[in-house]
Amino acid sequence: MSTVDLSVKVGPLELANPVLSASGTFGYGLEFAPLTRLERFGGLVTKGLSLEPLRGNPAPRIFETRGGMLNSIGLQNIGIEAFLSDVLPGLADFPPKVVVNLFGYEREDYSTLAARVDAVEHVAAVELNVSCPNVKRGGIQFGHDPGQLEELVASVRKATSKPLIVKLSPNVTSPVALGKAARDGGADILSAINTVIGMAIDTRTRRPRLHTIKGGLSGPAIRPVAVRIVYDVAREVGLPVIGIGGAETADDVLEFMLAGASAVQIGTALFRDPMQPNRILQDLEQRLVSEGVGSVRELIGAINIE
Amino acid sequence: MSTVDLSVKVGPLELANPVLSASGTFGYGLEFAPLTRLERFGGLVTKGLSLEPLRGNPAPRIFETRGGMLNSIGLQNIGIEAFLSDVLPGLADFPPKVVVNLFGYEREDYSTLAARVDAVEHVAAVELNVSCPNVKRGGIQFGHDPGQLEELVASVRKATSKPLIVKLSPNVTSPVALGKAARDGGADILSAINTVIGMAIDTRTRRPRLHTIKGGLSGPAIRPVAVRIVYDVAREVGLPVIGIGGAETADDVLEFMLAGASAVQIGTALFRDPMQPNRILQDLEQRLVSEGVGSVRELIGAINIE
Amino acid sequence: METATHQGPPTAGFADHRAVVVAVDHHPWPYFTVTLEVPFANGEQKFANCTPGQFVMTLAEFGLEPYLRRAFSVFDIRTDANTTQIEIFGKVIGLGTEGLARLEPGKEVPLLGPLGQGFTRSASPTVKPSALIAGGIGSAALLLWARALLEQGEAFDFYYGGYAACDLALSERFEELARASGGELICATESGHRGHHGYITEPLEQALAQGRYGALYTCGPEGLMAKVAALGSQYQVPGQAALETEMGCGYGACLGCAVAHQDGRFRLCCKDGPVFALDEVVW
Amino acid sequence: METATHQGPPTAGFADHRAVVVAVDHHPWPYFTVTLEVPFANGEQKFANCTPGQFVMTLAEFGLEPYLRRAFSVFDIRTDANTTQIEIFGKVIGLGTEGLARLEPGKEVPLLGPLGQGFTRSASPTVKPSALIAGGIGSAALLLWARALLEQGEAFDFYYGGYAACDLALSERFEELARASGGELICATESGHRGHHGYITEPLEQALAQGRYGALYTCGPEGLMAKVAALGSQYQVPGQAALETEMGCGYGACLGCAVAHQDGRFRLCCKDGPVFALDEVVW
Ligand SMILES: Cc1cc2nc3c(=O)[nH]c(=O)nc-3n(C[C@H](O)[C@H](O)[C@H](O)COP(=O)(O)OP(=O)(O)OC[C@H]3O[C@@H](n4cnc5c(N)ncnc54)[C@H](O)[C@@H]3O)c2cc1C
Ligand SMILES: Cc1cc2nc3c(=O)[nH]c(=O)nc-3n(C[C@H](O)[C@H](O)[C@H](O)COP(=O)(O)OP(=O)(O)OC[C@H]3O[C@@H](n4cnc5c(N)ncnc54)[C@H](O)[C@@H]3O)c2cc1C
Ligand SMILES: Cc1cc2nc3c(=O)[nH]c(=O)nc-3n(C[C@H](O)[C@H](O)[C@H](O)COP(=O)(O)O)c2cc1C
Ligand SMILES: Cc1cc2nc3c(=O)[nH]c(=O)nc-3n(C[C@H](O)[C@H](O)[C@H](O)COP(=O)(O)O)c2cc1C
Ligand code: FES
Ligand code: FES
Repeated sequence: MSTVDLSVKVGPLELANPVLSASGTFGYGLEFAPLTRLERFGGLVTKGLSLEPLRGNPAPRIFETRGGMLNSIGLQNIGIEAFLSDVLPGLADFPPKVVVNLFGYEREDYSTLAARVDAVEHVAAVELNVSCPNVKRGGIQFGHDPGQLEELVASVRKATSKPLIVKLSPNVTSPVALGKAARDGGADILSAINTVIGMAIDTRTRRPRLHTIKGGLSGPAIRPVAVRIVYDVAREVGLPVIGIGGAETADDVLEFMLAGASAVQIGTALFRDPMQPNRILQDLEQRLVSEGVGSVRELIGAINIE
Repeated sequence: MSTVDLSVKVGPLELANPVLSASGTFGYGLEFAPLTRLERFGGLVTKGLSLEPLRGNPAPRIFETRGGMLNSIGLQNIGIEAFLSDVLPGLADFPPKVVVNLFGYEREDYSTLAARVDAVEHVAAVELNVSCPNVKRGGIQFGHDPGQLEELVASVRKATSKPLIVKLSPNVTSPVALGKAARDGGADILSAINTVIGMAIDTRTRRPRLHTIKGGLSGPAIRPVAVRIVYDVAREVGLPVIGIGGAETADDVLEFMLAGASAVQIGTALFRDPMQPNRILQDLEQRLVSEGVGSVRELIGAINIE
Repeated sequence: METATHQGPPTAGFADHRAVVVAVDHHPWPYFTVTLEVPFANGEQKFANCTPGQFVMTLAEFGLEPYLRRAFSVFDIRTDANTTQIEIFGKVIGLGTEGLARLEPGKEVPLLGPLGQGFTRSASPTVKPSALIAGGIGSAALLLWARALLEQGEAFDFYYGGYAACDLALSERFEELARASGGELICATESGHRGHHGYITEPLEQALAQGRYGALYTCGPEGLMAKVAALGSQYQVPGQAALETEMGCGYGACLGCAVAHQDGRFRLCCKDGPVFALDEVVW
Repeated sequence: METATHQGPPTAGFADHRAVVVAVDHHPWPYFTVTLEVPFANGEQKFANCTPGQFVMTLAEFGLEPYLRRAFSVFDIRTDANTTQIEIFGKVIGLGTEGLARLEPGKEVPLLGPLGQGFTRSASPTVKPSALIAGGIGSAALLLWARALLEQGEAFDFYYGGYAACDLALSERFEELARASGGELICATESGHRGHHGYITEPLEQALAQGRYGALYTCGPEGLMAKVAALGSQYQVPGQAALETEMGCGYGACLGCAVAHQDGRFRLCCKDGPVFALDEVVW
């Protein structure tokens, strides 16, 4: 048995350990059951869910770049009702906390979605995707304008008493300003970052690599950007932060936590190796033991900048 | 002899080919003379120059990340006078056009610098660095605020009749808005992008990897971000664009050009291999021959998005 | 309202293995085969339920690039007392295939599979033979299916097209199976160095015009498969194609591998495919 | 007004070579040596002007990571009729050194050098011997200098410190040179498994207290070199240290390798160093 305490409290959200899956990179969770020890995760964040099912963007939807990938899935999803009736009961058998990632076109979509899950027992928290670069309308406008974001969060706040996470975009001049807006609207937790807008072209065909031309860059390539934003937001906003962006090892999880994150989501790294979170947890434990750190909570924001 | 025409006209700036060195990655140019066939370059962009010499930031100043590197050189440079008297005469022996990259703390610094080089024969163009993330004051504020940028560019425009390039920051919500401000101020050309603000932490020592904590991310990791910004700016601003960010092969140069760039600067890739620009030019020529493209100019903005 | 297509049961019985390279064979460049060995675990044969047309995700872990695993058809499969050998047939294109081609016996690689839905008999058995149509490396998806047809006593011709003669790598293996089934190998190269001078769909069309085939099974470049689909619809012969899309994960987690279907919906290439009916897909 | 320090003449005579690996020797892990061969070009010996303490930038090009070349001291150098052999001595730390340790004879690597400013005699010749102080892999910078001192008829003791006995890899080569010069090898390990139990600067300090040395030359972890510098200033013995910093380019183009000096200015480790006088550097 481990002598290290990996449990964290992320605002009102209590997790057995700080490692979660990132939205859109883990399906609805059950896809992974044959591949990984699901029960070890601190939490699972679902693929973005909308009121109605969405078919997503035409192919090609992904393209690998140096140290990362571009995607423009376009929020294909089964819709909130199918999720609640067909998927969530299966997830309820597993210990990890289930965070539902919600997406809408209008402000009311978000509050309707949040209200819908408010009374659902196995939903541990709500994460608002206000920063997806891959859909034509909705979503992103909220994530890029502090005034609109505050209003949006305030209306969702009224609709649910679940722990409320707002996911920040890196594609803005001041992520801190957006974080403050989310806080003022009533968010409990910030998560950062969503993908960075990018693009690639096939020079032989002269066509964009993605059908939508632009898409979201994820993976280790963006980790320095994510760590910077987590650092700024954690210091300046005053809400607990979940770090996301290119994390693939225990060392990366520690890096995000030292920068100020209370927990970390693993995304693209799951594609390279679905067992990665299990390995991360094992290495994390060993690392803390060897450094004589009793609780992973001691590391949150513990960067030494003297 | 090549049957392919590599020459490009970037607004008022005429270059023998579209490959330039990026500011800060090529010293003052002469450092490379023993290593690479300098004379092959379309142009050289100098290290950022200020009115007075600058000592730069304490070490550590660089750190390698996945597919790229963070730097916080802090604009160490010999100052404009030493450059003009000690370096430029040596560069004048080489065919590539010399672009001076200028940096200041106040608006007047920029216009004084621009006025100083206005009558200097071997300066082919001026590039304004308004987006360096690595100095505490100055520079960056101009690059993040359209109003300030327009005023700055207008005052520089009055000080020089040299082709005027404004280098855009990727760390803003709308690079296009900044590009338009630069255009309205009188810029002839936009270059994009400067480095993306990032950060990394040594989890053993818990100290930031850079003395300045945050620094600028460059290299192939950021190429998708750079291509996206070049694409947007080239389509929406109406000025010629020089692409910068992670370019390392002829294919990458073509990618930037298809996205709308009239020329491309090579930065971090020079560190991995100083002969890279020579190879790029060779491959570029071969590629155009094999595709039956007579002039590289045909490729500018030739992305096929139907 | 649209139903989710990626919500069905995951591909049954796949797992992530550590496989050991037992052989790397270099055919005329850029073609190669790699044989990977997966030990039985608890007496259980790991690819026992693998069907023709299924694939694996793998990666030579020399460094950190490429970042994502690549998909490869299970080209051949052999089982002995306590190991399963999976052979993949590759063509060097970029970093992923370059890495695999540089593997040496003894190295370990991750091997996720078997994944996806393979070929199934398109039509109720008829007296007519089938045509298998491979474009270059697309042949990798068809060997097991050719063998399965042979074992079921069904005759087939094997159409093998490519740009040059070297693109018809491993043609003997296909010729042997086709002959044994009572059919033959038909080749075409655009360069004219082997077989018909032109596209492989040209001799196919002649045979279809004569009403020779009861079913078409194809894998290759998209243009080739689209042409086969068009011919199938023109001559009213059903068939299937093994598709390739960019894949992020291979098991339904990323939703990156959408394939547009005639019903207006997307299917996932990795879970609902890679084999689809020719007339289902929007070509 | 401050003068630019990185504006002096570039390191003379360096170039970017394609070198061929002729040997990779594995010493107790994590130590290894790689011997690289650079053919003469136009009858010109390529590292003829290489001085002790200079370095090269190299990279095993297995893939795209790491992206930047790594700096390595020229550990040893041998010349025959038409080739120069450069030996580097490495310790596996991360991707860069892992790659080099995995090289095999016959592979090519880029080799930029010789770079930087090497050791020079610190003091006017005295009757006193010198002390060379190496911390672990820091010894890589000192072999050529030890040989140069020997050739100039100057005696020296070689202090070799590390955590464990394995960190004193290749100590025979240093012992031989020290003995030949009339000096000796002094070892220390923190684990106590070889030589003095503790820091190597402890026996050094005892000898300095007895006034034994006329000059100190060191390379190793920063803490070790700082201690040597402090002892040098305490006992008024001049000396030099070969520094390590993160390096982007190795030849003055990136300005990434700043070393703070006592005069308030920065010097470039790659061009003005890596060898600096002990009392110049801000430790
Ligand atoms: C279900 C499935 C089964 C597959 N089976 C096989 C197989 O059995 N054998 C095999 O060799 N490959 C197979 N592939 C393709 C394989 O997964 C890789 O995409 C392909 O080998 C290229 O990978 P790479 O890393 O070498 O090249 P990359 O670095 O990914 O690509 C390099 C360049 O080639 C282009 N490119 C990518 N893929 C292809 C392609 N398929 N054809 C032409 N150009 C391409 C890219 O646009 C890029 O410009 C299969 C793919 C799928 C989805
Ligand atoms: C002038 C000069 C000469 C050098 N000579 C030699 C030599 O002869 N032999 C040799 O083995 N190395 C030498 N080095 C160091 C070498 O350049 C590399 O930095 C080092 O080998 C680590 O590279 P890596 O890619 O293996 O590890 P990286 O992936 O770069 O580093 C992995 C981890 O180790 C840490 N790290 C980086 N460098 C060091 C270090 N030097 N010591 C401890 N931890 C480190 C990093 O912070 C990182 O966390 C020299 C450096 C300089 C500047
Ligand atoms: C294929 C893919 C699909 C994604 N879908 C969603 C989504 O539905 N909702 C969301 O908030 N973020 C989505 N993301 C963003 C990730 O949750 C994460 O913020 C981002 O990928 C950065 O983390 P990573 O580098 O670890 O992948 C998606 C990312 C990828 C790669
Ligand atoms: C070490 C280093 C120093 C740089 N110094 C400058 C500078 O002085 N002025 C400037 O405008 N940009 C500077 N840059 C930014 C580059 O010119 C370029 O915009 C950026 O690195 C992206 O291109 P790359 O990925 O090809 O390196 C510097 C970049 C690096 C890596
Ligand atoms: S490849 Fe990821 S869902 Fe199909
Ligand atoms: S490493 Fe010294 S300037 Fe680049």
